[in-house]
Amino acid sequence: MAILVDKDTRVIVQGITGGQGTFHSAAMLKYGTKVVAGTSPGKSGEEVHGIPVYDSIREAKEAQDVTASIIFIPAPYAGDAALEAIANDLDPIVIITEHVPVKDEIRVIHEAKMKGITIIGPNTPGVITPRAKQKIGIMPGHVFAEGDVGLMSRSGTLTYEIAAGMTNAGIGISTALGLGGDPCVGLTTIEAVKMFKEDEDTKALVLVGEIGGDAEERAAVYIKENYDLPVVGFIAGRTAPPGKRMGHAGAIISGSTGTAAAKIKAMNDAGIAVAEKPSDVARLLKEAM
Amino acid sequence: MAILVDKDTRVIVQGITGGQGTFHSAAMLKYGTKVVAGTSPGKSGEEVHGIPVYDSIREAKEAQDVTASIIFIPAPYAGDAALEAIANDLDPIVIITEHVPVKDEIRVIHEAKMKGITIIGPNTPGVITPRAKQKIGIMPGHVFAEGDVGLMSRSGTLTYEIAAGMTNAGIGISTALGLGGDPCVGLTTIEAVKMFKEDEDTKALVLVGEIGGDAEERAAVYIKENYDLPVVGFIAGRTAPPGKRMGHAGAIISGSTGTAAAKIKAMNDAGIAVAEKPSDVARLLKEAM
Amino acid sequence: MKLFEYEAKDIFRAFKMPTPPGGVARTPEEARTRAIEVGKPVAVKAQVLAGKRGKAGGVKFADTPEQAEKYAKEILAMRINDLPVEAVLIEEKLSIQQEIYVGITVDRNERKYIVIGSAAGGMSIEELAEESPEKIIKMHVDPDLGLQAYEAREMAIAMGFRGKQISQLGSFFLTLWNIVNAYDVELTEINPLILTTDGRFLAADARLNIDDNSLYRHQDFIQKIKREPVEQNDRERMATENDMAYVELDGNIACICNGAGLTMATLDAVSLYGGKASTFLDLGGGADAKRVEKGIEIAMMYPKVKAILVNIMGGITRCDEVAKGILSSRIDGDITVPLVIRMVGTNEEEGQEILREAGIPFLKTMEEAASKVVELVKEVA
Amino acid sequence: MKLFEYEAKDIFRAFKMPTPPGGVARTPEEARTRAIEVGKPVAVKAQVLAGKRGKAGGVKFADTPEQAEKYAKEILAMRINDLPVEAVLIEEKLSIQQEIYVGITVDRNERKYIVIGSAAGGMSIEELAEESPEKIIKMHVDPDLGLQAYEAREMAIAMGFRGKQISQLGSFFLTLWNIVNAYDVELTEINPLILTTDGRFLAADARLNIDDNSLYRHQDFIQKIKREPVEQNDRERMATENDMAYVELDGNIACICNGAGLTMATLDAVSLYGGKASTFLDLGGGADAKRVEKGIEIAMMYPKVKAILVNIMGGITRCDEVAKGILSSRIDGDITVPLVIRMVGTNEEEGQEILREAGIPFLKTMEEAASKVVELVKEVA
Repeated sequence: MAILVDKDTRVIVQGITGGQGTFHSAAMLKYGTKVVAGTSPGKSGEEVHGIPVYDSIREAKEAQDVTASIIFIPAPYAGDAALEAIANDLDPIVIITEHVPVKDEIRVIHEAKMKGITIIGPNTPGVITPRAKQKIGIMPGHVFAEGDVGLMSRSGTLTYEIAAGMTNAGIGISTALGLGGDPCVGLTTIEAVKMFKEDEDTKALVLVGEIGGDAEERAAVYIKENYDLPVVGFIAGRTAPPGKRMGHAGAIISGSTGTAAAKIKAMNDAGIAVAEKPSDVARLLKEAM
Repeated sequence: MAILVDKDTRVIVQGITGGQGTFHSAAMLKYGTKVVAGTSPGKSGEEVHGIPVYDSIREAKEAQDVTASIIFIPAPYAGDAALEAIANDLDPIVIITEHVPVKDEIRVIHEAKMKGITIIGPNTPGVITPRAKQKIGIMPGHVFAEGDVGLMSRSGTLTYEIAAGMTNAGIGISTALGLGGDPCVGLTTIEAVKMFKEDEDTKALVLVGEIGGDAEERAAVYIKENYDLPVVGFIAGRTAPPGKRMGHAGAIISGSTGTAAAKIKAMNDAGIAVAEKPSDVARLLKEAM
Repeated sequence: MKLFEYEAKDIFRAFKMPTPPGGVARTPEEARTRAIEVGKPVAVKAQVLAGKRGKAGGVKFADTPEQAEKYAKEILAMRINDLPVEAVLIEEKLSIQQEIYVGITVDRNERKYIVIGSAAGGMSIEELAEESPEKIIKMHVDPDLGLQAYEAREMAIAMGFRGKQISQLGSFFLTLWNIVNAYDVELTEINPLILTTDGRFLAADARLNIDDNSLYRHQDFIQKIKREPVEQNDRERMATENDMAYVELDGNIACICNGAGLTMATLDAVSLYGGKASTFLDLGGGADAKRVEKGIEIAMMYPKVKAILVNIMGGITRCDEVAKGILSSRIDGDITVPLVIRMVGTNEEEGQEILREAGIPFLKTMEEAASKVVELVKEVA
Repeated sequence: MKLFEYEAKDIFRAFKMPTPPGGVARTPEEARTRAIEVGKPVAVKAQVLAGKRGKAGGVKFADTPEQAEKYAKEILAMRINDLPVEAVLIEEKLSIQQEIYVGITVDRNERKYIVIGSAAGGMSIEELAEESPEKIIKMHVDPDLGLQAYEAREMAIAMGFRGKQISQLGSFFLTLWNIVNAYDVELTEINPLILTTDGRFLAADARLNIDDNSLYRHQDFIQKIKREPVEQNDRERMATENDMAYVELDGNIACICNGAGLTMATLDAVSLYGGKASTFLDLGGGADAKRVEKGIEIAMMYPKVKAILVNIMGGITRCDEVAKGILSSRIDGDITVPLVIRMVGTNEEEGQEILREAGIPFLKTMEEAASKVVELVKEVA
């Protein structure tokens, strides 16, 4: 089964005619994802890689059975795109876009929550379920082998790095999930752990974190009390100096919380083995399983 | 039973230390209403006619069992007061205040609706149930005799006029309800009819309307199809010239709808006897019952 | 509060909405200057807070600045719907491909703002609704979220637009919504919104009414436009200042009551007995003696008044205060026409006692009072 | 984008929030003039985008304009937290009854704005939270409704205020909320908000950070304040202009990677093998050849750099583009230090082929690459 994405997921690409939308629609199709429609206001009637383009999700839904959305819309309009997807009951909604204003994120996440819809991101590589050959995202699909380890991360390329390491070591993935690098994201680390806990196909977890916030600390406490299967962690930013902004807003150290040391300690306290290097994750998983 | 207000209703007066709040708190107490608390930010600890005053509804609810609210707060702050009452789950909430901006009304009515709370008004005299000796409002209680006719109106003093005529003719009232004179009000005419329909103690209805909008036309259609007991109507504004604004915003004739003629026709079509003068209402009721 | 077209367009432009090039002029000379600035044939449009301006001859097209000056002179001298023309708006005459209607107002049944659009603009929305209801597209605005860009585009799509025009037209709805929100607008319309032959969308007309109840939030704006919210005569202004609802009519009986519904019903009763009202005057709730006196003073200022009917149903309003107010009007000699009083409700006995002591008669029902005042007016005439 | 105290207070005043009388000065003479205008003892406060200004000696109290001028001269010559003092703010010295903390920021766990208040202000909220968590009052803001007046009063009540002070203090929260909303603020604090001995509440300090991702909505404001969003050196400015995340550190190895998490992990790996990074440079997603070249150019401008580690995990980013970028940097002679490349993922083979043809070596794992670059730097040294 895995989580969030499976064989029944039918995806609409919002912003399909843009460079990213076009490129990743092809990549998703190639991987096996059921991309059934795209939107681009004003371009109804066109096609992208054979995928029909519509002026609005409403119009697309009249013609196609779509269940989920992936958003490649520039930041100023990404919030509007997400609200359109929410209004049309798509679930999950994956927001690839980075630099979305936090006010817009708060609004979108709240509206989705009121309707029970899962938002993944913004600023996420998306979600992939190798066994179903379905990805809603921009990750290189070949890096993720089919298996029974759930992988979640706030970072994109670091996720590929770790997934690649796991694949090389012969460890496969049930679902890999980019939670998004922004301070405010829809699906939180702890919620993702809960989803994996309910998933019968997931026998272990890898939790990739980074400095900033306390999502990892909270998840560690939850795991300690509620999750019995093996968990391995990795935290990026051990050597980041306090107060320096490192790349995305998720990686700001503020006050005494959010340091790599605090996160690693919380994980260790929860019995989670924490890798020093990305390549150690596979080894620790093998030891734990 | 009547509707909206009964023996179990326990009222908080928002704005109890103002002139109107103080005056009508006394009148409500005298009539028999269970006024158990009042609010006036900064005046916690004071009393008005023996009613304890609190800084906020939250504070009042910690000390008193309150179920309903009446708002005597000036228009610029009335919306905020109503949102406070909604957040504290009071129901119904009677907004006496007139001149509330329509944007605030829309907001308040929407939030109440989401929580299933009834807003009466704004710009209403309130609601009175003579049998229970309970009123949440500013109407002169002695005008309303106990009985089994439901009375609803968009106008204040005209309601008293008609109630007085009924009382003089020996016809009593189950509940009388001022819906409010503004274009946007919480409880609508049609919703009030539905409430009366569910009330076993109400054997007939008086529907007092005025020019503007199409609330009476809609209610008439509903009554025709769903309500079997006698209904008598009255419409104010037969002689109002088109386009003139008569007192409150509810009384603007716009386009071809909302004229007295259109309303009277809709009522007649629904089998509702429409009185020419307020004093005719009692006679028509007697004929119909 | 209704705004003039040029005031509404100033707001439109501040929100970056495309409008035709041009400007307002208060004299024919200014009109000429504006036309020269535009540098093309222009429309000369009467600025007046009344509809059907076009039918009244208040819009003319000029090919030259001289012609613009001439038309401006003619239009500035006009009265439209009994209102003087204060200014003219000189704007580029557009080459029209299509006339579109867009607007936002309050839907009192749904208690929500409603966005309205039609590809068949140029006529009033009421006529359009009657003749071609299927051509009118409507959408309610979620009170929590406000109008979203995708909804604005859905409006344009439903109106039949395609391609780039979806976003172009959609942006007008979004901008209108932002204006509605910023200015507590209760009604705004652009009719026509013109699609020119060279493919531009421009707000060719503008109607914008601000919710009177919200004006306290917009004092900066009202001061900026340097005019009173409404054109009023002295009596109307006094009534507004005293927060009374006051409307002048063609008859000769002034009805002074408390509550809009009761006042309307009183006018109806007067009519029923063969009379005709001159004045709708709603004292509002809880009037004290001073307020009643002021109401009578305002009513007496209107020359058409031949009799006064005071009809009070005491609720918040107390009859003793009403009686005191009447009394001091009599003492001051304000009332020079026959006066009929009907007064019941809160503190009824105290009030009646005051009148009785002063020798002022009163009646108990509004029907008696209405029939009596009609009778007295006939005697006077 | 962090605002200076005086810029934040200009916004506060535009929203009618009470602040101490005074004004900004860029020279000692101006400071004297401001002090004369205030006409009372004043505070002379360094305007610098750094915390702990007081501890660094950046705030002084002057009894006379002459004293204010003298202190201004001293403070304007200071550097605080390695930043120059651009201006001083001269404000009336307040007679303090109580120091209060109020602020609004984003709660990333709840994904909502959170309002924070404490009657025990004057210290940093972090210290306060550690020492007296019970003295901190918090309230989340409903994303649909925004902060309401009654909630603002509830904050003041919960902070222990009574009587008229409930509404007085409450209005600061409401005003702050309106500012947060209008300017996409991600953090604002008034600390201290001072209750004076004569019973006035005044915003004595002001911190206001605008969400960088929202700056496109606030171009008018940014132009008005006539300064760049952040003080940056040339390299930082170039990185910002090219939308790259760039941070300078104390080491000597420049890490150029794609993705913040991977870049941080690369820094960590360098450290693990005994090296020290000089540069955090995240190219972002989908970098093309030109962008890679530009990243290398920026990295090379920093004198501390003794070696470059390019670590690319291709996702949106294609390895062939990265290879092309590296190649043209080599051809242009940009790279004058040892270069280690690790590059896998999308179009890996094409990219490696390009490097192979050009005779540029590359590695397959980031651990190999990190250990290699550390080795090379040691050789250089």
